[in-house]
Amino acid sequence: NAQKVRVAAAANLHYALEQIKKQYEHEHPNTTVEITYGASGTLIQQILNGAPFDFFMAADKDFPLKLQAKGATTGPIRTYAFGRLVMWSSETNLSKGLNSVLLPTVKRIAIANPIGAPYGEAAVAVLRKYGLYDNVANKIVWGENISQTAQFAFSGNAEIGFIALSLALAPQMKGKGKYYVIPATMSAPIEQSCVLVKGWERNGEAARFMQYILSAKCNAIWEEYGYTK
Amino acid sequence: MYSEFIETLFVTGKLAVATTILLFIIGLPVSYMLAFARFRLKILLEALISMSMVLPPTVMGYYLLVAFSPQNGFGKFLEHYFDLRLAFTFEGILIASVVFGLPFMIQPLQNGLMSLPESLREVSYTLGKSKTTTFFRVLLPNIKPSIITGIAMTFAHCIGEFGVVLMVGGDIPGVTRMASIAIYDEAQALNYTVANRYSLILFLISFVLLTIIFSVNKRHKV
Amino acid sequence: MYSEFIETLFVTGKLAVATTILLFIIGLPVSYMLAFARFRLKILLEALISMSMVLPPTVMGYYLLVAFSPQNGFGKFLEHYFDLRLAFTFEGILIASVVFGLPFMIQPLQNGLMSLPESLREVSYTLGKSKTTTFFRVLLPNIKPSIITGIAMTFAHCIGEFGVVLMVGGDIPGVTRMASIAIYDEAQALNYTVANRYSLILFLISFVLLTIIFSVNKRHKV
Amino acid sequence: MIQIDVERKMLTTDGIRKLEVCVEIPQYELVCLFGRSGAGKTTLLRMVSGLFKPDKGIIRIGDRIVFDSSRKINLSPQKRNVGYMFQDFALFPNMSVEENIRFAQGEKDHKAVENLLETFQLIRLRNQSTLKLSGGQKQRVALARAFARKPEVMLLDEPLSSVDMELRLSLQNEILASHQLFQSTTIMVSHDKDEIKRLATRVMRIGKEKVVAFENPTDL
Amino acid sequence: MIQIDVERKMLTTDGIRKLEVCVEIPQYELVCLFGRSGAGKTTLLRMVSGLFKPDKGIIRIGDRIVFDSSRKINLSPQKRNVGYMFQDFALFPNMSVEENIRFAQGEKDHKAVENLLETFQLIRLRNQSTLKLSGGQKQRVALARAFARKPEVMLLDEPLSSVDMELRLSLQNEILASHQLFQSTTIMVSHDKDEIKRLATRVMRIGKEKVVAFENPTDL
Ligand SMILES: Nc1ncnc2c1ncn2[C@@H]1O[C@H](COP(=O)(O)OP(=O)(O)OP(=O)(O)O)[C@@H](O)[C@H]1O
Ligand SMILES: Nc1ncnc2c1ncn2[C@@H]1O[C@H](COP(=O)(O)OP(=O)(O)OP(=O)(O)O)[C@@H](O)[C@H]1O
Ligand SMILES: [Mg+2]
Ligand SMILES: [Mg+2]
Repeated sequence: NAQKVRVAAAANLHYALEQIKKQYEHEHPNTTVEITYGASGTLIQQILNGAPFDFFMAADKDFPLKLQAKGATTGPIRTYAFGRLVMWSSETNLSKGLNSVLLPTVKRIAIANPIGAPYGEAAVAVLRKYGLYDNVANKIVWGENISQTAQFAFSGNAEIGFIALSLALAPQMKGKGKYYVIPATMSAPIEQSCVLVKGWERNGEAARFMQYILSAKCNAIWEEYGYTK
Repeated sequence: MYSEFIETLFVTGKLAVATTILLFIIGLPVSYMLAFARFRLKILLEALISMSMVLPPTVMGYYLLVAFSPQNGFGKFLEHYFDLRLAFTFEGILIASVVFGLPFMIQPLQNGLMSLPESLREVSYTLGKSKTTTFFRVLLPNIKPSIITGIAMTFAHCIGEFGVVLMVGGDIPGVTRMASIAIYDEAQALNYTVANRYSLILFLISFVLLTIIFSVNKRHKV
Repeated sequence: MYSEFIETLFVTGKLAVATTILLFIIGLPVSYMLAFARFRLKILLEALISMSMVLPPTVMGYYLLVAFSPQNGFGKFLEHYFDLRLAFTFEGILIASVVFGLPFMIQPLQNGLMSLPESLREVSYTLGKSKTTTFFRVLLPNIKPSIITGIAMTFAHCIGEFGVVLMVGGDIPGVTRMASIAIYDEAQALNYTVANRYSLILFLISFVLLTIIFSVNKRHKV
Repeated sequence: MIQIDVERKMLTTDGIRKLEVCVEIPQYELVCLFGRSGAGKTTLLRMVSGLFKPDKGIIRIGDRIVFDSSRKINLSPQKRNVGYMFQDFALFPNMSVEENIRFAQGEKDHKAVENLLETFQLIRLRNQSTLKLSGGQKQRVALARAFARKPEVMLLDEPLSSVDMELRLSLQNEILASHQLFQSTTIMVSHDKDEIKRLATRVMRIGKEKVVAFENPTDL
Repeated sequence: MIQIDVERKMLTTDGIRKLEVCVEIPQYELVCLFGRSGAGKTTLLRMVSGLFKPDKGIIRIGDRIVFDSSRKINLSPQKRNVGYMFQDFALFPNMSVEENIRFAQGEKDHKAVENLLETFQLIRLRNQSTLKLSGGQKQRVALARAFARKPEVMLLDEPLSSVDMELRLSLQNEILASHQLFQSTTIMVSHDKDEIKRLATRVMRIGKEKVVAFENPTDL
């Protein structure tokens, strides 16, 4: 008999997760995985108001924690992958690393809004840490989320964008520009966590899918799309 | 991939048609009242109807979601007495889109009714016709351009509506996922080739439908 | 915290007022043409004006962003000849919000003009008055309810507009950050106390402004 | 019988003044109403039909009180069984000539519609939009529509002002004939002495002196 | 001089027929136009004023050709220097009585406005909205407005149909006086034989036979 897993996932997991879904459904022919992508903030608001999701995959660790604090989860919060922060540009030479933000040709720098977007928070932190933030503060434009930040840079309106490595590797971005991965020593990888939503028990398949996500079977896919384990 | 998008088009069409019909039915008495009845606070009511445009759609959607939640008064009432949950159902987004489409239907209708010469109503009354008969046989047929505007605006707005429906509907494929949400998702994933193709399809279909709606106006113009 | 929000209110007000004024100026000739000129493809143009409502705002915003980009034709031209970049500037969101506000202004104006008796124009012409004089002194003063509707809808829509402005504006505090974006941010971060308070402020201010706009209608009603 | 005993303020060329009306019209009479432009003829018809509310007074149609300010009675126009032809016609622009007439009928009567179209020389124009009629044609449609209602009381506001002499005479006969056929008590506004003499069984005049005088038609 | 030699199709009570007009009106004449309801009187005035386009023909006002189908000339109403009082008045609802008259003036002339208000007995109503006037009052405003323009050609479509006898006589004198003062060539539609006899220097008649006859006013 057919089973269904309903997943609420952060928008930037799109590529990797579609791949995993395909692989999982192939291995479990009786199960369909239904994934709703959205901003983590939107997704939790929905979960807290009874949205029919079994499993929540966030782009950071904060949102699952918030969900847990409200008592809407069961079981532990698990980290499924680490994301890396990169600088991306279509034309600017990024060979100077982080200091590229000071180049005179750079008129606009796109960063995700630190309220709610972990990559934005990380970008601001690293710029502050190396004393660059105040120099470039008036060049920053804020994206609603990491996708929009990428769109700012991708459309060429911002010379540099701080985005996730996973986006820099997305088929659309690939080859359209260059990226510089901020070393783990400068900016710690971003922990991306998931958690089962209360009420999933009605649908035992969800726990199995979570185990699958965390298992080694997915490692190759995660890495292909720019995540580390 | 495509078949999924076709599915969203069906849901979108269903929502847009249902919303437009419901709003037309609701809009008739409300616009009549706003056009002809005299009561204090009428202006406030008029302003209130437009207020749904003022706040960000997702935030409005959130408020609606809270109202629908079985943990709160209204939602509890529905769950208890009707075993009904509105959030994340087609009925839920239908209600949301009706509420947020109000100004698009009511404003044009009210406007049309107000600009009719008073003597049309008066003469119909002296011919012994009730207010209802007068409304349907005399007033409405004479504000056809306003009706068309109301229907076109409501319909177009409903197709493009996005924030409220996304929040209240939860983007469930085949149930509450709209074409506009699917396009948004693809754009968010930077899948521009797909997003553009979807946009084009939605654009063309809407364009044809709106052209048909507007051409009704033209054909019947006096 | 609050002072920042007050700042967004100023930017919002500036944008809404500027958009409404510009759209009124643009809307006059366009609605006149749509109401009275006869040309093929008029219906298509009418439908086209409403099309900005059909696609998701952020997607429309993205298309505008691509058009503004210094890497593409139009944006390159602006950058090269005028050293002008529209993305992430107030001018940019003003253009965006004018483009996406078109149907809200033009539809009511066109409607109002079309429902005027033809003899008003005719008699003015026989009195030797030009089309322009006739338009400003005879036609416009007689469609006051439609003008009010157009202004109120445009204004309200602009305050709540969100997706397009967020995309084109880049959410820069004091320049392109709107009140609706600030509220959205707080809601996304689950800061509901703050989001509710901001919503209330925006709601109340808008409500007062819209009530004033509508009461002009009432006072001048014949 | 129509009993009218009302007053209402109006703005006239002599400033604001009170229109005072105190008359009794026996049943089946055809009363011609005349008076200066702006004297209050239309105002009077509107009060009888229920479209204007008198400031105070009483109006009785037959044995029904349709308006009484002291008892706060004010029947709606629908309940007064009054046919009223407006001075400015007020035709329904969405309906053809025939539909305008048909709409006025209480119960459908195909034969009566045909007769009216015939009488008022509108046969060929039956499907024409009322927006595309000449002034006199509009006036005839308005008149035919008022007759289609077959009311107890008929109020006609300058029904023949825009038609040529020949047609005017024939329509005068028509009004007389209909009046005799339906036996409605009729008040008709007219400025034409000959017309008044031909049609009126009584004459009513709204003078500057704010009173209403009854005169014998032949005395005019 | 006005030379009219045009034709235009219209729907009448006798079905679709062609209105053929071929007349020449010498300067400064006051021509009264009459004919059955729906004969085409208003249509003719609208063609002269430029609001209707004839199917073919030529219209000349003074020494200017204002319409010529063969040469594709069709001057706009603004360029024809014609004053036209509409049968249904078409007052501007957004303007008061005085503003309606003032709007019609080419150059502002305060004195002339006062005179017109006086002549047409509108002094007390000067600030009244035109929506709140009686039928006859509206007609007077429309007439005063047409005079305010002081045109070369004056077209009056039943200008006195809704006023009482006394006022009608005094306004007839006024039309005569204005005609002599401004020396505009005037075409006036009227159904009233006495009026035509009093005012007309010539008479024009649109008959069923589709031709236009000139008759001596006294022959009527
Ligand atoms: N809708 C209205 N609101 C206010 N005042 C009005 C309105 N209609 C008419 N009046 C005023 O009331 C007075 C009486 O008007 P009424 O229409 O009854 O005159 P009347 O006798 O029918 O004149 P006429 O022969 O010109 O039609 C007029 O002086 C006019 O200025
Ligand atoms: N706007 C219009 N469109 C089409 N046909 C019209 C229009 N106005 C009038 N007609 C038709 O043209 C014919 C001539 O109308 P016109 O108004 O010229 O008559 P008229 O001589 O002025 O009559 P009246 O004395 O009744 O005003 C009428 O039979 C009428 O049916
Ligand atoms: Mg009257
Ligand atoms: Mg006529």
